[in-house]
Amino acid sequence: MSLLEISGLRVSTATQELVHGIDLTIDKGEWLAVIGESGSGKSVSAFSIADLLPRGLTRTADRLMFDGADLLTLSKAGYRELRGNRIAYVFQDYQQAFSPYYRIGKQLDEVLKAHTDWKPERRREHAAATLERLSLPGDLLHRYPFQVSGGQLQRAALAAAILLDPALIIADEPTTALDAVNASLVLDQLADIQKEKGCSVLFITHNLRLAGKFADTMAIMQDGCVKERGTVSDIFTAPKAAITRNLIAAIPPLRNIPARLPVALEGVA
Amino acid sequence: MVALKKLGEGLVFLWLLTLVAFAVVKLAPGDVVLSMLRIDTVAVTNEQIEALREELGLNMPIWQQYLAYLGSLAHLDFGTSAMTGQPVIAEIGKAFPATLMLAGYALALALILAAILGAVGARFAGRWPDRGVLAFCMLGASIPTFWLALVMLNVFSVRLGVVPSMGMGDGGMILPTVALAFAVAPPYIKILRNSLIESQDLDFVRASRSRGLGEQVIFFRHILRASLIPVVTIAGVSLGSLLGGTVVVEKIFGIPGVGKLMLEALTRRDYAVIQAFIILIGVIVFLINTLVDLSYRWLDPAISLKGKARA
Amino acid sequence: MSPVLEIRDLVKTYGDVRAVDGVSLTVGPGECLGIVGESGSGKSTLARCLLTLERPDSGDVLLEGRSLVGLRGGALKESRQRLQVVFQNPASSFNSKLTMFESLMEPLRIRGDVCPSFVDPGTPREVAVRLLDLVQLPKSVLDRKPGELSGGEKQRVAIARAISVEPTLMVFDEPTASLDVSIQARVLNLLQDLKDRLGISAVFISHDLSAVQFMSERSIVLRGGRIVDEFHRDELFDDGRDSYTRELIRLFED
Amino acid sequence: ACGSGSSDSTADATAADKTLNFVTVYPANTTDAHQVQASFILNSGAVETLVGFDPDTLELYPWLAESWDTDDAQHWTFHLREGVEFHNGEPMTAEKVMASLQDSIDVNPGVAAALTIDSMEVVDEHTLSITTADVYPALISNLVHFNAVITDVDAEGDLPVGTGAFKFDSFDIAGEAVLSRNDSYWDGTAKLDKVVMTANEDSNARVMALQSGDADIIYRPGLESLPTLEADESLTVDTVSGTRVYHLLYNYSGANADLWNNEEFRRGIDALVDRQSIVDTVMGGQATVAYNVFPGDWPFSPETTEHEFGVEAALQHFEAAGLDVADGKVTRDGQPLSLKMATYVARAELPQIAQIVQDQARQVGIDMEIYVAENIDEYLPQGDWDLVTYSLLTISRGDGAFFLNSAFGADAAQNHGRLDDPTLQSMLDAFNKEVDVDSRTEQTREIAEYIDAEAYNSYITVPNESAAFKDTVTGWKTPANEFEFQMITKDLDIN
Amino acid sequence: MKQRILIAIVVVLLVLLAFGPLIAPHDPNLVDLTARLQPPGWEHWFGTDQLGRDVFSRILTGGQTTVGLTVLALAISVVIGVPIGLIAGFRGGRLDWALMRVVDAFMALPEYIVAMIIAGILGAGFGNLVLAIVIVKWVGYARLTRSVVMQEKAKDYLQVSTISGASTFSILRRHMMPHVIGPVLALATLDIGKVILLVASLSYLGLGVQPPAPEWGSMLNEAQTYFVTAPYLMIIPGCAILIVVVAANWLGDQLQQRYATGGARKEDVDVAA
Ligand SMILES: Nc1ncnc2c1ncn2[C@@H]1O[C@H](COP(=O)(O)OP(=O)(O)OP(=O)(O)O)[C@@H](O)[C@H]1O
Ligand SMILES: Nc1ncnc2c1ncn2[C@@H]1O[C@H](COP(=O)(O)OP(=O)(O)OP(=O)(O)O)[C@@H](O)[C@H]1O
Ligand SMILES: [Mg+2]
Ligand SMILES: [Mg+2]
Repeated sequence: MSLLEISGLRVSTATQELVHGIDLTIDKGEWLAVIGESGSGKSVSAFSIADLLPRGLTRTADRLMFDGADLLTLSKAGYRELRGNRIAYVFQDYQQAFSPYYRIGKQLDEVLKAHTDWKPERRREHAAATLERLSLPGDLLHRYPFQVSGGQLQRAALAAAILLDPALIIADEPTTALDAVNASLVLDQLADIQKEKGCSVLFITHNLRLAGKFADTMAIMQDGCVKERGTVSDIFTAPKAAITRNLIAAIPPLRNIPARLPVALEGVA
Repeated sequence: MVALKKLGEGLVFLWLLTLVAFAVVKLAPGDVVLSMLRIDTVAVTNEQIEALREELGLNMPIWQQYLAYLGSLAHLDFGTSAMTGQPVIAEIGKAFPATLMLAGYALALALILAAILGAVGARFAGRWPDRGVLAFCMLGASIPTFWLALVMLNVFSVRLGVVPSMGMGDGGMILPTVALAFAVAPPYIKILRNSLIESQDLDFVRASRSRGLGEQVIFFRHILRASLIPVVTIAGVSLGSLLGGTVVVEKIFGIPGVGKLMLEALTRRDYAVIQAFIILIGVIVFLINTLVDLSYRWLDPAISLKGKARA
Repeated sequence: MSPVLEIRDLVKTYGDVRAVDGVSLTVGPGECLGIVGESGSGKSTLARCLLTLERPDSGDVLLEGRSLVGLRGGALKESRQRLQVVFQNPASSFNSKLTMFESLMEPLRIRGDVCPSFVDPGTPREVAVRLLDLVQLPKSVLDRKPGELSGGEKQRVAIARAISVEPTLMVFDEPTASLDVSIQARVLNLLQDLKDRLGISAVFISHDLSAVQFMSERSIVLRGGRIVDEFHRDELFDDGRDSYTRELIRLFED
Repeated sequence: ACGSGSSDSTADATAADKTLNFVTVYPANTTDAHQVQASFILNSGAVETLVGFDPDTLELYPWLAESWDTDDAQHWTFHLREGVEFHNGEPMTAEKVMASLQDSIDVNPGVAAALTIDSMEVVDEHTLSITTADVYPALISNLVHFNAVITDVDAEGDLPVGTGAFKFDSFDIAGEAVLSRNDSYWDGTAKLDKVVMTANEDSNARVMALQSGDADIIYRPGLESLPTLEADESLTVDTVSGTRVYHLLYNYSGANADLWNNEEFRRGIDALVDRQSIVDTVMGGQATVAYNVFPGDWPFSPETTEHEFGVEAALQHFEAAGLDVADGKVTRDGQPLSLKMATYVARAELPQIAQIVQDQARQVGIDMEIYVAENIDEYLPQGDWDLVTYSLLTISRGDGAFFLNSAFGADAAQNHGRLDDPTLQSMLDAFNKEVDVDSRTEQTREIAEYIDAEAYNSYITVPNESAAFKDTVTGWKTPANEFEFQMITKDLDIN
Repeated sequence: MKQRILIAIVVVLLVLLAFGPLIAPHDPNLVDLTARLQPPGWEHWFGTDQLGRDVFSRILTGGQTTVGLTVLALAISVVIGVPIGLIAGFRGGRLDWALMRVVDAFMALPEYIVAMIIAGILGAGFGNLVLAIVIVKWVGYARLTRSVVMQEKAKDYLQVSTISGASTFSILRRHMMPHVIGPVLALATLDIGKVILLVASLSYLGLGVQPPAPEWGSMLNEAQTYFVTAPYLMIIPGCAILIVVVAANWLGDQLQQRYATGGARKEDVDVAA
């Protein structure tokens, strides 16, 4: 049964269409990786799901259903209720994941306060427990964002996302700002949670290696269109679209190192 | 550690200030002697002028004068006003409340204006209310304060007679306050407006929105907080135009403040007063800047804690 | 053969942080040494020390047997000119107000050189075009400002700029970290080509084990400012690797 | 219920309380009457001097001193008025007067220089003997100085404790001074109950205060506002001729000393001064034309001889001075003349007068560069100027001594042109030793005539002094200058 | 469209400033005592002043003094401030610390007050006025330049240049100057307005340019006495100042928007101003 159903989604500015009617579905418990080069429209598509498009961008769609509810007709309050509670986001820039002026604990608390009527005591316990689940030290709650290392902060952002056990986590390039070592750590943890909670993940990246490692299914985007869609194993073994083949070839291997990496289209960078 | 460094910087600054105060006066032509001898009503000879100069120590070598000056400053002795024979401290102390009141009222009014107009500008960014706000800022930044004050005086006091022209009680402060606030407010309005607009697109504001926080929480806790930092920054800087403005406004409206005292001291070459004035202003500015610094620390914890975080 | 670069017991601290904590290594002629490590492990600090951009607290850096530490004035300038570097962030590697031509030709201009030996001589503009050729860029790039080029293109100009003066030693500090995988592949290929063709000695820094593995025969692993492991390309999967290296391998294995 | 002056019923008192609001020009900068820079305290009517100065006759009269005598103008005996009390009830004794004068001398170098007192001695309760450093007939006149007022220096508190018809209730130098009637005044009691006195240097502000009803009397309304005020039915503008003369000083020791030492040249410049125009325009008609040091009909005023005015007359003088005159332009060695004229803004009309003179000079080909000095008395001693518009009280405290000594003494501070004429100096020396009042008057006139004959300065105009007040005010007398008179007097009343 | 109108206004103003004395219908210094204080009319568009001089002509010629003085003072400030900022920002360390303390000391005293004290003590006059302005203004340029340099210094291309053997001087000239020029120009344009206001204020306090030279500030000062009877004497120079300052501020805003993003942080320009 599908959790999120998108069909014919278009995003445009006043002058130009950025996303040209894409279709995507995510089943409950599915981890979908959306791959594509920079500027292919991954982020704006993801933002349009929970009505978070920046000013000046508008979305239209034939169908936009989340867990049986029609998002196209949902009220502002409905969206507010949805965000952070049922659909959670993790963005790329960990530095900006939290307001620099308040301690992390305070900001997690704000989220809980917005969506529950729990007592402060319970909220505090829950926040601490969530951090622990991500193997983050408990004193993180009392620190300001800039007092925390990059990997930890990105995991704290993940904590903010999973606080209320959302049905869908949208992770928009959550690791590009991290080094390879920390990136893997964060994704490992996201994978653990997904397994444990059975939530769905919409994972946006342009790193095919990571997608292959963590996702069940993949969609490859280029120029505002989905070029290919399938299970991870299908795509790695039998890529159909040229863009897919290029991306796969570009990953340097650890063994049997070639003299050159295969690059499909010379002269374009 | 930080406090110690601040203290050190403060002392260096204070010393520089004494140097400036002393130098300004020594570089100046003329001295207080003519005024002390009342030459516009008493016939005196150049011989008498020289004698008084000698007596006042004005003919000592410059460095001796500076040391003597530093020495008396160390005892918090700012000297005696040659005009009145009163301790300078007392003179300034008497004039200070009026200036403080004027500056305080004007600043308060400017901040209220800034809060309202800044919010309006940001809320309607790009549309006509915003343009109106920007035009107001442009106008406010371009009108000579004293000119505005005189025009207002003419219109409201002389022609309409709705407010008194001078004096401090009974609404006498209305025109001076408004004139001064008009000059001081524009940078606040503009900065607040701009940073409100900019903050709305900050990533962490977006992140908060994605977590389903209410718009009010986002505005008051996250956007406003970020916008206050530049406002506080210019608070330190606009102090200058505020104090400068008070001098002019005090003169026009006959408000017996520090500015008026300084103007009088300037014409009478009452250098002890001018020196004390320089040091007073310097210290005020230093205090305000320290306050601004502290409020940064409160507004942006990163500033106070970053050092610690790294160490 | 004597090493091109030798670092002995290098220590650099910032306040309480020991960013580089007693590192010794050598780079032979024509060799490309890989350095892997996570963020904050001291890779860039090490690079800046050997580039003479930072004065180490102790230890020595020898370029072709001559110490770089403590050089000043003309001697420093002369030694520096035998080093070149390509940084991680292509956006900040160029002065946004200058054209690519001006930026590209700056090192040559300062040296007063007419032309590197590996391209045909000509006017500065012709030389610039030939250098761009080497990194597979069209000459139209020359008159543009950095803002009008993509990250990958800028990075390739940066590489052309670095090799133009035929340095004795090149330092690549995460040259592909901010690029897309497909562009990264292109840049890595290019570096590999140039290195082979010109026989330059190099230090290649990255947090991406697979990129280091691709570029370098021999690599070291840095952690907390110390070398925790050192291996030849073929020895990566050998037993007895340091536990941290094994952790890295796990992250990069498919 | 309202019989005699005393009113015990408070309700009655408030109803009958006569309060007058007076706005003068310069505020006091201290409450110390011996140090204050402006004459605010003297003007307030709270204090008095030993010798008074009559605004009508410009003659000295006995005030707190009933009489004085001296044989040699060096040893003086002052007989003090009896039955005078300070505001705090202390009797005014020779002891107190001596202490007061001593304080003035100690804290105020100007008073010390003006009085040149060598020693003082109490002879009896009401007799004080004073010895001056030298023969000094000008002592009497200088006792009128506003810093030489007699106060009780032993009195507590900051308020000046004098002997006047009013006493200070409160005195905020920055704000207002509130005075109330001194019921035990020696010269009868005042008509007003209360006076609120403030100062404002901005003439617009003063005028506005009067127009808005905040003030009952204002001193020195701005010239340009006089027509408006005069047109107002409910207001009176009172104008008297002042004792200040605007004039041109020449630099006898500067770069162009040769020109200025040439009498014909001076006469030429003098002929370029369009006095009548200046009076009509710059002075707004509120002034009289002056040709000599002491214009008017004071005892020592010389006979007025009008000076010729006009380009023609000027050119004749220039030619006589040995300069080349052709086509209505004057040149020296083929070069046009160029002079530097200093002026200053403290008296707003002076720069305008300078501009008018400049404009006239241009017509004869003389280029005058105007320099506006911030502090003219500091600028002039530097010597880098040719002529300057200047202003001084010439008839000060009933005597020409101040002006003549100040402006023509060889070493005098305000002899800015460093004029050194032995004839004039010996006349001045003789005058300074002359004790006899009539002879002094005679000599003053002679000196003035001599200065006029030599055209040493060019006297231009005597500005009027004026005050404006509501019609309800009576007993106001506009003083000829602000330095030498009480303005609030016992005769002042408001209905 | 609106942009174009504003540009046209600026151009007209510049033309009026440049050729004002030529356009002026009367001799601005010609005293005509028979035509004093005439209100604006056909013969004298802006009326005449207390000495019967033509106000229109004085406004036209006066602009050159006012704006010329301002531009001269700012040019000197730039020439002093920019090199100091360059060196302080680039060298860093103790030199920077010392220079910045000096700058702090200058900044600590509000510019209005410092200018008043200097002009008040030295006396009125063109030279002293320029000096007073330079003393309060150079600091802003030093600060701004320094902040631009500090920001650029963090970028890798400087390290590349250093390694390539570029001298400090050539780095400052070739790499830093292009970044500095824009923001400095923007600040200077904004300062034109501020300095004109400062000059006017000083003139109001009697510390301005000397008569009879027509200068807007001193015209205001002279007009003060006639404020009630001949308000146009005050209104007209006031409006002239207002228009020029608005134009300069607008131009400065434009330049600043253009350069602030590329160069210094926006607040820096605002703050330094
Ligand atoms: N607010 C906006 N206004 C106008 N155009 C926009 C806006 N946001 C994004 N775009 C444009 O829309 C296109 C898609 O942008 P998007 O951010 O979705 O790309 P992306 O696939 O997420 O790329 P990246 O990997 O760089 O994040 C781009 O061409 C971008 O320039
Ligand atoms: N200028 C500096 N001042 C203070 N500390 C510094 C400075 N430069 C680096 N450090 C510290 O030194 C350590 C090593 O930093 P370095 O930049 O060399 O790491 P790196 O391995 O290059 O990391 P990355 O992969 O993030 O570039 C870090 O802890 C860093 O915080
Ligand atoms: Mg994106
Ligand atoms: Mg690094």
